[in-house]
This record gives sequence, structure tokens and C-alpha cells, in this order.
Amino acid sequence: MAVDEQLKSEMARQGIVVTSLQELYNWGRRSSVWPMNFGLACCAIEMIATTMARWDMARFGAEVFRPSPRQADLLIVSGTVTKKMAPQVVRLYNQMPEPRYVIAMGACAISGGPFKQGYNVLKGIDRYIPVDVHIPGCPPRPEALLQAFIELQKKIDAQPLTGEGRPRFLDVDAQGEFPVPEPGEHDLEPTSNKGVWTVPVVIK
Amino acid sequence: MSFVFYILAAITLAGGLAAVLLKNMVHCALAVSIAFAGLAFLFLGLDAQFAGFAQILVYVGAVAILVVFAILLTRSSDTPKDGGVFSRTWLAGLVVAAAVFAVIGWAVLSSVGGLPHEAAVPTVTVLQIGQALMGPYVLPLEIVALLLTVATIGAVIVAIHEKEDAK
Amino acid sequence: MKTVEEIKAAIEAAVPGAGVEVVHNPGPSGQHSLRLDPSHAVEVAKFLRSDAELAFDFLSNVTGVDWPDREVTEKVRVTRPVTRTVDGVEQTVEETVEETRKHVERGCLEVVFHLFSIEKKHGPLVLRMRTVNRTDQVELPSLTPVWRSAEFQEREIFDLYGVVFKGHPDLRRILMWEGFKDHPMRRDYVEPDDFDYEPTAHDEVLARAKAHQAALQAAAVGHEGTGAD
Amino acid sequence: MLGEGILKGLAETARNFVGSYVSKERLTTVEYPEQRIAPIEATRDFPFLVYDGKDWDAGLRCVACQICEKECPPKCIFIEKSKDKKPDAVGKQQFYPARFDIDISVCMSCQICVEVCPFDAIKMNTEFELSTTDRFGGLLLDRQQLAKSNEYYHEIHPTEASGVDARLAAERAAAEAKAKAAAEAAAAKAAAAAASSAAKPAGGEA
Amino acid sequence: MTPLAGYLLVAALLFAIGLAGALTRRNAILVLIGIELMLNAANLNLIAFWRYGPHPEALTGMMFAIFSIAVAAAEAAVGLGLVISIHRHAQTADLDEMNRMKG
Amino acid sequence: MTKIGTKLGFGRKKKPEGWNRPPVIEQTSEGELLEVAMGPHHPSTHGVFRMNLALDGERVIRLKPEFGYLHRNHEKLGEGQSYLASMPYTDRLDYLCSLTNNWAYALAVEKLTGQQVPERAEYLRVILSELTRFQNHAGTIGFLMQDMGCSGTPLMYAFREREKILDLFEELTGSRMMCNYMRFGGCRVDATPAWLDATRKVVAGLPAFLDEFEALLRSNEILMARTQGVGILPPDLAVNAGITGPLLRASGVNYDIRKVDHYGIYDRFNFKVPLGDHGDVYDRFMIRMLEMRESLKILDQALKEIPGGPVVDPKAKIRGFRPKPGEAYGRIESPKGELGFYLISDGGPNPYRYRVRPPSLINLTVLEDMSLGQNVADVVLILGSVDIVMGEVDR
Amino acid sequence: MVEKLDQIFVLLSHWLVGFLPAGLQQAAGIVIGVVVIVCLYPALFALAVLMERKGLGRMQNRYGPNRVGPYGILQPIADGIKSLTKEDIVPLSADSAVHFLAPIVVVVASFMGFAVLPMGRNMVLVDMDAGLLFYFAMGASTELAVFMAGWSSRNKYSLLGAMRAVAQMISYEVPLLLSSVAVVMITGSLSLTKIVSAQNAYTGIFPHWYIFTPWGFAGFLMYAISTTAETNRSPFDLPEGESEIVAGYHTEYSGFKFALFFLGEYVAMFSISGLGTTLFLGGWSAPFSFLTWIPSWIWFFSKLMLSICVFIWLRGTLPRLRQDQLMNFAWKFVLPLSLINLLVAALWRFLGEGWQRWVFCSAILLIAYVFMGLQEARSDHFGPRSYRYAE
Amino acid sequence: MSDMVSTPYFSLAILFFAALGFGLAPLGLAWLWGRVFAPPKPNAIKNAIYECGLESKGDAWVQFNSAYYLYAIIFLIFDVEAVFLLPFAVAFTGLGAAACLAMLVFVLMLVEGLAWAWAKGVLTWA
Repeated sequence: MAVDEQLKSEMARQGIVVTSLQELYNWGRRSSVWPMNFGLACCAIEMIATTMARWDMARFGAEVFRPSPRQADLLIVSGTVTKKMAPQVVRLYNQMPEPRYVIAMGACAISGGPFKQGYNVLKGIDRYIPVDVHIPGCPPRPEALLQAFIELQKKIDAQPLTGEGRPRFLDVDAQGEFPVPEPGEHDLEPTSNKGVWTVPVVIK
Repeated sequence: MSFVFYILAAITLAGGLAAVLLKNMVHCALAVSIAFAGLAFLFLGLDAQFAGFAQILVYVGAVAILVVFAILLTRSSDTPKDGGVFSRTWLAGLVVAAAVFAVIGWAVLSSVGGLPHEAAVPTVTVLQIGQALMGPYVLPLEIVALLLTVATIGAVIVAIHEKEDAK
Repeated sequence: MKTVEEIKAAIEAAVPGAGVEVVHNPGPSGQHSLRLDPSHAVEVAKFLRSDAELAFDFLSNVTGVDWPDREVTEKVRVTRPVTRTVDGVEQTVEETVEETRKHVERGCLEVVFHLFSIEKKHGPLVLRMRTVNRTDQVELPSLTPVWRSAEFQEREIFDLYGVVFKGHPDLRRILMWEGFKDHPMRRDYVEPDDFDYEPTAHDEVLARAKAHQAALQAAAVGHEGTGAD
Repeated sequence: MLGEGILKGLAETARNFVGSYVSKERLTTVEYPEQRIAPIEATRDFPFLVYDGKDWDAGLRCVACQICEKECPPKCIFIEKSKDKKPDAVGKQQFYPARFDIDISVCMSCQICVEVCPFDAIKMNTEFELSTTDRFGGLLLDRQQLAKSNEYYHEIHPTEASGVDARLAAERAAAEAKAKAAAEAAAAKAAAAAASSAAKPAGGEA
Repeated sequence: MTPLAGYLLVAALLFAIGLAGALTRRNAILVLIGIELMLNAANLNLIAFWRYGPHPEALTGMMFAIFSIAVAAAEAAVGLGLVISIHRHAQTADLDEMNRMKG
Repeated sequence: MTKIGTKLGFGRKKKPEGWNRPPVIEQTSEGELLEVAMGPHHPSTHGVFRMNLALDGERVIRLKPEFGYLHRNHEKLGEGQSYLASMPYTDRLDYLCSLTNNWAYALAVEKLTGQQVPERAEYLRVILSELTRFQNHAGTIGFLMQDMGCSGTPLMYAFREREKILDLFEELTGSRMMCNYMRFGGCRVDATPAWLDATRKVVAGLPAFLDEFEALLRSNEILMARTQGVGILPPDLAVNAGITGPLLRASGVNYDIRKVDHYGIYDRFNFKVPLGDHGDVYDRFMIRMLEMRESLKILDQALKEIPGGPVVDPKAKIRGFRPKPGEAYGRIESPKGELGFYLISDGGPNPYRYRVRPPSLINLTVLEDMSLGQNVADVVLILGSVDIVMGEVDR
Repeated sequence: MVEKLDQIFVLLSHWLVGFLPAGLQQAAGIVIGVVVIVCLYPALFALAVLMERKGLGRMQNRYGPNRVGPYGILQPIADGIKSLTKEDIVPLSADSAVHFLAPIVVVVASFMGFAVLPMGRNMVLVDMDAGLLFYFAMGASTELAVFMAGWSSRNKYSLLGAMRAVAQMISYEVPLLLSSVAVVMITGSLSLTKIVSAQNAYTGIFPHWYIFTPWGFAGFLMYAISTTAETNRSPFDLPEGESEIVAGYHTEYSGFKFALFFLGEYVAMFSISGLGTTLFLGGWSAPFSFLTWIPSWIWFFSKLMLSICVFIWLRGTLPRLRQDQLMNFAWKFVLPLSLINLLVAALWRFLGEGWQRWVFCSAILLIAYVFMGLQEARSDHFGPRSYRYAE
Repeated sequence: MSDMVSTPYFSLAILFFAALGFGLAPLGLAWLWGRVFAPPKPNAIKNAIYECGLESKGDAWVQFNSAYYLYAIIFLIFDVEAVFLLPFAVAFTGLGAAACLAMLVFVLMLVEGLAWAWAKGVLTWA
């Protein structure tokens, strides 16, 4: 339940109730992240391995793999998202209730990875949906997924309940719908969701 | 006549009314199970504990399920598209029903004075019912058994799909 | 197993006019193949499956190969009349010149079949078939009625190469979505340009990514400009 | 007997349940952030650049030959060759990578860059805790992030690293020997030349 | 008003509702539901009369009610079975339509 | 085709022409058809496979598989890069068995170039591919049980052993799953004696695991009731539809490429091919179970006999690899069936045509035939018993 | 002292009520009882969920949740907070009113059963003459609730799941009822308190629990099977069989509505195991006469948790049945056997004391079991197989 | 008042309302949370029917298989049987052989119905 000090003092102004409510809320959220039973490709096997006895994701209370997006909190995009699959992934993400998180697991999910030169491969799922944590690797080791999970927990912990820095789902005005791309004649249309994905202007 | 009676009566009647008025058939089935449950509670109010629970067991637990299945089987769950959930002769039906109610209601109300006011609270145990069933009512019991068996066979024959043709 | 030549003879004995050609494989694998005439392919296939000695009951692999139109450059010596002004008088003179001539060799789509026999435990026998060209006459007979295993693989070739298999029971796209307009495994397929963020690009991809980046930057600047207005 | 197989199965799970309290074999969990599995030497994750000595910039073995860039299957390496040359560990003048980027959001950890590198300059790391919330900043590793000391290399792949060191030492020795020989030869030649030149005038004189 | 009269009135009202439903609705299943409601109203009467009658210890009304429940259940089973069977042939559970098809 | 079981209508009657189309099921009850899509996100489809089902109650009347949700353009990528660069991509085909994929590809390239493989490398290949087969079969059974609703226990046990094998892979090749280990003309690195000892130890422990697995599953009444007589695949159809691997052998057809082609050095080992008589899901489950035991036999022999020597052909080139023009089709018995690579070389550094013959995809040809008329819950099992990996199906 | 400890909750309640005016005392006592039920079982639910996750973990060679709070004990609370703050999604085409009501009906119906369960000596909310009938009447309403959930979602998987659930629940309700009837026949009462006190006697040190009679043992097995099916637990968890129909009837439920289904399932499990304990395992009575000094409520709850452990154990081991097999099993195996069990229970009384009745009754049941078992196996053509090998 | 309290139904009613409250209170709390902090944002995609990530085609409310109905009939009959069996069972300890025989006849008659249905194949799931 670590809230950094600066945030805490700021919260103190809003009242101790909100602060402790926030702590409780964040603690509850991060301690009970139910992933969706969703595997795409190679990384899905490592994801399954993570839930298995050797690594046991259940220790974090995250073994409750829900088959229905309605009950899931976390979408682990584990593997290559092809252009044929992307609309489905985006729709599934849309159908999850807030608060929802996304881990892009493996090179393919982040950027298309080794398959990015292919005509049917989406170059990163973050073109359509906001990704919280990226795990590089092809596939990442189970420990890497666990580390990403801890990273996600840290991120959740740092999210304030009210005020400026609050996450998207606590904000009335923020975007709540992520349009599903349509398969076109040659490519997906649109090729990215401009509200989510902006290309960094400078290439190193 | 406590207010509990009024509440239960209201629930029962509302359930019944909803069951005959609602458009969606499944809603009707759910409403009628509320009416059945309300009736069961009225039975309880009348110190007929066994009958009340039996009512819930049979009506809410089984008949309602049967009705729901029948609705799904006949694809009546959609609200009909071409308007009108009521029969073309609905007005006549309503008039008849109102007339019947008027007659019965009048009869009840006019005989209010003559009706017994309060009786001693009977304590009926299940044991007594059992003994009665095995004693004076043993013949009706057997007849009911026969009836139920016949009803099973009859209902199954009626409802069964012509599997024999395939075989 | 019999050699390809023997099989060819057997086929020609069984299916008159089959038009089978032996295609020699120069590599060390020694898997020579038979090119079938599409019009007799199904009969030949049935023969190969049912012949007691060959008994190729197992069609393992079906695949397409794209041979695009090739520009063949050759040097030809040509003799032609040339009008020339010699001493103020126009004359027609026969002259022999060496000329570089380019002509386009028509490409085709080829389908390759690998047959094995489970009963006799031999194989592979490689069969090939070619379409007339790559654009409009791309029909070949389907071997799915003979070997069911061709079903998905022929669909795949239809999807990725655009070979139309006549007699296939369910010829739809299999890997790409319905409504996709191209045949991506063809060699002249142009991939959709979606290289937006390519920090380590090379060559062609780099050029594309740069173009993209420039466009985006321009758009961003333009956007800011309008925003300032 | 109906139910026998079910009972057998129940006994099996019960054995595992009880076993999980007594035997390590039946409780295989490694509690990750605190416990880790014993490091496996051959493990590979992402490439890094080896440097010798203390200064990462000066000690990089990479000479920007760009073979790995060409051979990398997913094309995740980007190298910009320097204009000038710097002396390498041996002291030979070499190009060096002015830029060396690896996009680990693309890298498939295939180790082909390591195999094709003729200079033992690029090796595979074992570090896997690279998850980040920063898509663009966190996953593009530049020269400095990639540079790891030879000591680090020894730490993670001791056997392989000592092999490489031995080979390099041998090469270096060979190079030195060659250089020495060359120098000697040159010296000898020079001496001979000097001698001959010394002799020439003499001869000329003679 | 005596309690008995209250129960009787409720029963009468329920009966009327059931009757109205049975007479006005087009769907055969709903007609059956109406009939069930009417049967239940009668059951309520039976129990009310038993409770306020002269000899509640004789259990007559109560036993009748229990038997009635059983009979009504059997009726429901057969009735709904009939509806399903008719639906299979006529492809409708609409009584008006069934009539139309008949005539 | 050797002797074929005769139980359950397993006749060898030749069917009339056109028999190989899936039967059309006439709808018998009066319920309407429920059109359900299973997948691409569905817990039972092992990835992103999709089946369009038409259900009558719970009975399957129509089933149309739909692919391509993981079509990663493997073949196109293979044609655009060097022979060696395709090797790590083959790992990602059937991502549960990267080493057998490696082998198949290496074999095809070796056929294309006529390269020789040193003996030690052959032994290592056999050891690794049998370990791969073991972990794949264990995992498949685990996933099958998961589909059957086992709350993960058999899968966990399978993965417990799989982790041990993966540790061996990692120790030798550097990666748990994407080994990228084999090279044209041998293997990338040599196995140390310590690794061989560790492998011997792990292999010695595996029979105990199999015993445990069998106690848990083999005679379980629910499992038998669920799987026996479900998804029957007659041998005629299996052969005609190009089915390979355990699926084919469960139908009683004796065809194991290790025995037929004797690729590598498989003719040196003493092992048998288990065959099923019924061709149903239970047979497929049991054939995998028994094949694991046979794999252990091979492993025992290979680990005992492994000779010394180099692991890679010293003439083999890593860079500048340009096979002469020609073509080759190389195939092996992968855990899923016949995995073949078809390569055409035009003399350049990249293959002109690079084709993978995916056993998973072709084994799915008969999914519809096996599933029609079955319960929807059976379809899940049938799919699980086919053992598909989408990376290979869609490539 | 022992007596006091046994009655500690009763005394506590009396003491608390004592502060109130006399007219309210009775009502307040009832309210306290109700509050205890409504608070205790959700707490037990949390415990059971944790136990299940950890127990399954141990069966699968891992730890299970152990990081949220010491030893992971706060895990259920975190899950609760998370569910509470999750967005609630109701599909647009769903029937929103019914969609909303379904989880509430599930919870209410599963709580109502506790009214008649004696949780210790003198610890029962209402001791009704028709207690058992009341219990089953309440249990019957769950079926409707499940149907409501599945139908109102208008999702194909939900509807399939709901139809499966309803078919399954009605099929297993009959053997459930019949196996309880055997107990009633011997006890002669529908009141659960009386059923417990009838078993609270000892021969030597051994109790007179019904499970220790042939008909009771068979009845208990039938009851246990039906219970597992009624609560949709593995191996009868078809209605939510995720490998086939995603999440069954609660596919479209999110947030706390889903949690309510989850809670309803567990509370129903508690109540139905409580009933089983009461009917066959002597309720709150001690297993040996020399252990009677341990408070009765401890016995009741330990028996309850033990049965939950068995549920978990089954879940960790068994695969799922198929719909047709499930139905066949109910109607062609469990139901006939429980009917035979009724006959055996009657014989038990008529044969009188003595060894004959033990032999006779056991023999009938055993023969019936073997016969029916063979029948079952034969009708599905299953059995162990042998395999041939090719070289 | 005390009259009402002493009936068992009062306790049942209290339990009923408590259970109802237990169901409603968290839903209310969740709703309140949504109002105050996390505004629900329904939209057409999110609130569409879930179908494996595809757009749902066809209605779920279709006409069902009649197998369910047959089971329901037999269940209903046995439910009614139980209503008669329970009083009998309660009275059983005091009953003579004749009464038990009567009950046996009752049960056997229903079993006959079951056996008929079994033989007819009704109990075999289609």
C-alpha cells in the first residue's frame, strides 16, 4: 500500500477519507487482478507456464482466469496479433468492464516482433488499445511476466482516485470506447486509433 | 386481517395480473410464479404450512419450469412482431371475466355476515397429514398415483417427437 | 519404388494421352517430378491412388509456386533496311546490327503435389501442374475429390496465390479475411504500408518509414498551425 | 467396479496434496521476486555489446562491420558506422559504431547476431526483467545501454567467456606475434635495406 | 370484513384474472397459465374454508388442496405437452392462428 | 496399411466415389438451430481457432472451421531472408515443439544441399526430439483434460515435468521454448557431459510421472465415458485425408515416419509403434500415453550409446550459404504428425519457395467428419485430441 | 462450563436481548439470529474460497494465494473490493430487469435454507414441523433464478448454460428428495432438530449416525452426488463448463452481480452440506461419545468444512461429465438406486433389531449397485482397453 | 404483534429481508461507487453480446430442443410424488404393513411411469 509521500500530502488536503479510500481501492484492485483466459500464440504457452506450479501466478491472487471478458480485469495480449484477429482483440478489450488493464506480452504484441514484416501482422496492439505494461522477449520468460505483473501492481498503486492524475476510467470525460477496426480490402481501416497511438515525432 | 394479508394479497394479485397482461411470455411465466409464491404465503397465513410449502415446491419449483420450457420450445419468448398479444375477442373475454368477478364478489360481500368470523387455530402437523393420507384418503392417494402415471405417459406421448419414424 | 520414368510410362499406359512430362531436379535430393496436363490430372491422380503397385494413397503436401513474368534480355543480330543519306542521296541499305532485345516470358502459377504411399510405404512422388498465365487463366482441376487432404491446402493456394481449383467443394479464402483483395504470396504483392514507427529499419522499410514520418511530422506541424489559428 | 478409477485418481491428488507439505518434488513453486531458479549458463535473452577495460566507449569490441545488422532475421539492429577510426584493444585502427541500436521490442533472441559476429563483440544477456510502461523509451536500447563489461560477460556465461577470452588472447598473441614478426621483418628488411643501402654506396664507391 | 371474506375476495379476483387471461390471450401457454391461476384460486378457497370452517381438525379442505395441487400439476404437464405437440404441427402457439388453420 | 480393427464399424469397405465429403446431418428434433461461434477467443480452441457451429440443442449439426487468426506469413518471410534466418522462425511454427521443427527444416535443407550430419549431432537430435515429443504429448493430454474440465490438475502435473525438460533445453540451447538449436549439417553447440548426466537423471524420473498420470487418468470412469466412442475416425478416411501422427495411429494405421523413412538414425533404436483399434478420443489419448513410454525407450538407448565427436559438419557454412538450384522435400515425424519442409532453391541466398507442410492444419481436415452428430462438449474434446497448435495451422 | 461453552452463542444472544424492553426481546433474538446467519456464511464463503484456491494449489504442487495479507488470507477481501468497484455491464439487448433480479434471487434462495438448519444444540432459527419441506421448497426457487440469469442475458452461451443448469438441477433434485425421505422415514419427522436428536445417541463410543447404516450410507452417497450436481460443482459443473460454453449462465455478468452468483453458489453449498450433515452425519453431535464435551457448534461447522473440503478435492481431481451422461446418470442410476434405498429403509424398520437386517439391507444395496453400475458401463460401452504394437 | 413474532414465519420474513438486503446492499454500494468515482461509460461495443470476440449473429432466443421438456414432465411428477411421500415418511414409524403396502403401490405406479419412459427412450438424452 505504498503511496508516495508527495501524493499523500496532496491527498491530505482532500481529506483523510479519500486517501484511505484510495489506498483501500488500489489495494483491492491490485491484489485481485483476474486475467482473461486469452492466448494468441507462443507467448500464451509461457503465460500458461506462469500459472503452472513452477511459477504459480496464483500467489498474487491472479490465477482466476476468467473465460468471459465481463469478469476479467487484465488482458494479457500474449502473442502475435494478426490483422484478422485485431478487431476481435479490440472488441474483447472493449467488452471488459473498467478498470481494465492490458499487458502486451512478447515482441509480437508490442510491435509485431519478428513477424512485423508480414502482411497480415499488426505492428503492435497499442495502435488500438492502451497498453499498461510491455514485456519484451520472444517469448518472455515466466518470471518476466511475473515482473510485469508486479510492475502493473505498482502502476495501480500510484493511481490517484481523484484529481488530475486519475486514470482514464475514473474520468467522466475520458474516452471509454475504443473503436473496432474493420478489415478492409488491403489493410485494417483505420490503421490505428489516433486517440491511443501517436507516433513519437523523433526517431532516434 | 392484518396488513401482512393485504401485502400478500396485493403481491399475488399483481403477479396474476402481470401474468395475463405482460407482453413477453417469459415475464408472464416469472410473474405467475410470483403469484404462486404469494398464494403459498397466503396458505401459510391460513396455517396450512404443508400445503404452502408443497405449493412452492410444486408450482414455483416445477410447474414454472415446465411453463418456461414450453415457452422456449414453442419459441414464444419473442414479443410478437405483428402487434397484438391479445385475442381478437379480448373484449368479450374481459367482459365475461368482469361479470364472473362481479357475481362472485357480490356473493361474497353479501354473505359477509354469514361467514364464520374466527375459528380456533388448528395445529396441523405433517404427521397428521400423513396419517390421514394413509387412512381415510388412501383411495384418493392411489387414484392420484394412477392419474400421475397416466399423466406422465400421456404428456410424454403427446410431447415426444416422433422418434420411432427415425428408428 | 519405381523411378519417375517408370511411373510416367505406367501412367501413359493407363491414361492415354495423359501428357506427362518428367521434370528433372538438378539438386542432390534427387526428387524428380512429373508435370501433369491439367485436363487429365484427375484421371492420373485416380490411377496413382488406385494402382495396386503404386498405391499412392496419401497426398502429403500441396503447395503453390509463383513464377512471375520474367523479362528475358537477349542479344540478337538483326538485319534490317536502314535509310541513310549517303552523299546527299537517300539510300536504303541492308545492315546487320547487334541489338539487345527484351521480351517478357509469360509467368505462371504452379502447384506441386507430394505423394506418398502408406500401404507400400514409399514415396515421395512429386507432381506439378501449371496454369496458363498468372492473370486470367488460373484454373486448375482440384484433386480434393481424389485426396481429401488437398482440401485445406488447395484453399490456401487459392487464397495466397489465386489459383482457382475447379471441382473443389468449398473454395473460399482460408487464411485471409473475406473481402481481402490480393493474393499475398505472389511475388509481386505489395504489402500495405503501415511502417509508422521503425527505429531500426533498413533499406526499403527505412525509406517507407521515413516517408511516413515526414508525412506525420508535416501533419503535426500543420495541425499545430491550425491550432494556433 | 464403477467408481474405482475415480477413487484411484482421488488417491493420487491426495498424495500430491500431502506431499506438497513434505517433499520439494511435490511443491515445485519458486516464489519469484524473492526466490529465483539457479541461473542457467546458456540462457539467452537480448544481445549486449562487450567492452574490454574500464571505459565502455573506448573498449567496445564492435567494429561496426554491420554483419549482424544484415543477418538479424527480424532486422532489429541498427548500426551507423563511424567516419573516423579508433584503435581497438589490440591497438589496430578500426571503425566503431557511431550508433548501435537494438529494438528489443522486435528482437526474437535467436542468437544469430552472436553466431555471425567475427569479433566476439556481441553476446547474449541473461537479464529478463525488462518490463516497462514506457513503450517508446524503454524498449529501444542504445549503445550505452547495450555496453556491458567483459567482467559482466564472465559473470553470466563463465565457460563461454573464458573460451572467448582464450581465443581472443590467442588471436591477439598471434596478431602480436605477427605484428612482431612483421615488425621484425620490417626491421630486418629495413636493416637489410639499410645494410644494402649502406653497402650500395660502398659498392658504388667500390 | 371477516378474514374469510377477504380470502374469498382475493380468490375471486384471482379467478377473474385467470379467467380474463384465459379468455383474452392469444398464446395457448398463457391460456394455460390463466387456467392454472383459476385452479389456484379454487385452492385458496378450499384452504380458507377449511381454516375458517367448522371442523378444521378434519383436514378435509387441506387434503383437497393437496390433491388439487397434484391434479393441477398433472394438468399442466399434459396441457403444455399438447401445446408443444400442436405447435409442432402448426408451427404456432397462437390460438387465433390455430383456428384459422383449422378453418 | 496393416491390420485394422474391426470393432465399431471399422471395416475396410471401399466407399463409393465422393465418400470423403463430411456427411450431412439431417436435423431430427424440432428445435431451431443455434448458430454459435466458438472462438477465436474461446477457452477450448487452443489459441485463436474458430469453429462455426450449428447446434440442435447440444448436438452439432454443422461445423465449419475458420483459420487465419494467427496467419503470420511464415512462408513469405522465409522467402525473403536467408536459409539460416528462417531457422529461428521455425521455432515459432509449432511453438510447443521447436526442436522437431528445427530438425525438419534442417533435414530439408540438408537434402537440398546433400550435407552430411556427424553422428553425435544425430544422437543429440534424436534425444532432443524425443524429449520434445514427450513434453508435447504430456502437455496435449493435460490440455485435453483441461478441456474435459479437470481444473488444471493433470495439466499442472504435465507442466511440472515439462519444466524439467525445458530446463534441459535451456541449459543446452539457451532458451526454454525457442531453441534455434539445429544447423544445416549438425547442431549449434555441443552437449556437455554434465548435461547428458542431467538428462539421464530427468529421463530416469519420467516413468514415475507416467505411472502417476496413468493412475490419475487411465481408468477414470468419467474420462472413459467421455472419450470412448467419441470422435471416431475410420482409417480409410484418415489415410485419404492425409492425417498423420498419433491421430492416424489411433485409427489403427501403422505409419510412423521414424519407421518408414528411417531419417536420422532411428533405425538404430529398438522401439515399437502403438496402434489403436477404435480411433476415438480415448485411443488418441492412450496412443500418446504409450508413445511417451516408447520415447523413453529411445531416450534410454540414445543416452547410453551417444558417441563422441564433432556436432557440426566442419564444411558447413553459416554465412554465405547458397545451395545449388534444385528442390527438396524433407519430412519428419513431429509430435503432431508429418512435418515437412519443401524448399526450392534458385541458387540465391534466400529460398525461392519455402513451404511448410503443417500436420496440425491437415489433421483438422477431418474435424468436421469426426464432430458431426456429436455433443458440443465432445467437439471440444475432439479438437483437443487432434492436438493443434495455431502457430503451425495458420503459419 | 462445558455446557456454557456449548451454549455460548445462545447465552450471548439472551444477554444482548436482555437490554431491550420485554416486548421486543423475542423479535430482537430473531434479528440477532438472522444477522449471525447473514454475516457468518459470507465469512465462511470467503474462507472456503481461499481454502479452495489454496487446497487446489497444494494438490497441483504449488502454493496458491499467499501474498495478499499474511498467508494470503486477505485475498477474498481484495476480491470483494475489486468486484464492488468494477463497472457493471448490462448488455443492450438483455432483459435488464430480469438480469438484475437473477443474482438477488439466487442469493436470497440460498440463504433461506439456513432458517431451519440446526447449527448447534438449541441453535436453530426456526424449528418448523415441515422444516425439510421448507428447505426443498426454497431450493426449488434457485432453478428459476438460474434460468432467469441465462435467459435474460440473451447470450447463446448463457442460454445453453441455463438450460443445462435447469435440466441438471431438476434431474438431481428428485434423488436428493428421495434420499432424504429415507431419513424421514426412520426418524418420523420433517423437523431437522428432531432428526439430529434422533442421531445424538451412542452405542459404546459410536454414534447412531444414519451414515453408519446400510441405507444411510447408500442414501448419503446418493445425497452427496445429488448435492454436487445441485450446486453445479465439479464433476457436474457443466452449466459453467468453460471449455464449452465460456462461463455458462453468468457469461454476461460483471462486477458484484457476478460475485453474488459466486457467493450464492458457495452459500448454497454450505446450506446443502449443512443439510447433509444434519441428515446423515448427526448434525452437531460428536463423532464419539467421549468427545461430547466439545461444543456442538464446533462439530457442526467442522463437519460442514469437511464436506467443503471433499467438494474441493473432487474438483481438483475429476473431469467433467457430458450433458447426456449427466442426465442418464441421474435418471438411470441415482434415481433407481435411491428408490431402492427407500425400500431398504422400510425393510430396515420391518426387519427389526438384529444382524439380519444389516446383512439383508447391505446385500440388496450392493447387488443393486453392482447391477446398476454394470448397466451404466454397458450402456455407454466403456471399459479399459489394451493396445497392440507394430514394429 | 407478539402473536406475529411467535410464528415461525416472522423469522423467515426477517431472514428473507436480511438476505434481500445482503443482495441489494453491495449492488447499491457498487452503484454509488460508480456515481461518485468511476462513471460507467456504456457504449455500443461494450454492451454488445459477448460472442468470442465476434459480433453476435442471430438471436440466442431460439426454439429449443424438446428433450428438456420430457425431463421436466418426469421431474414434475416425481416432485408431486415427494409431496405425498413426505407425510407418509413422517407417519411411517407408526404405520402398519397395510399402509406401507399402499404406499408401495403408489410408488410402484410412479416407477412404472418411469420405467415406461425409460423403455420408451425418453430418458436417453437426444
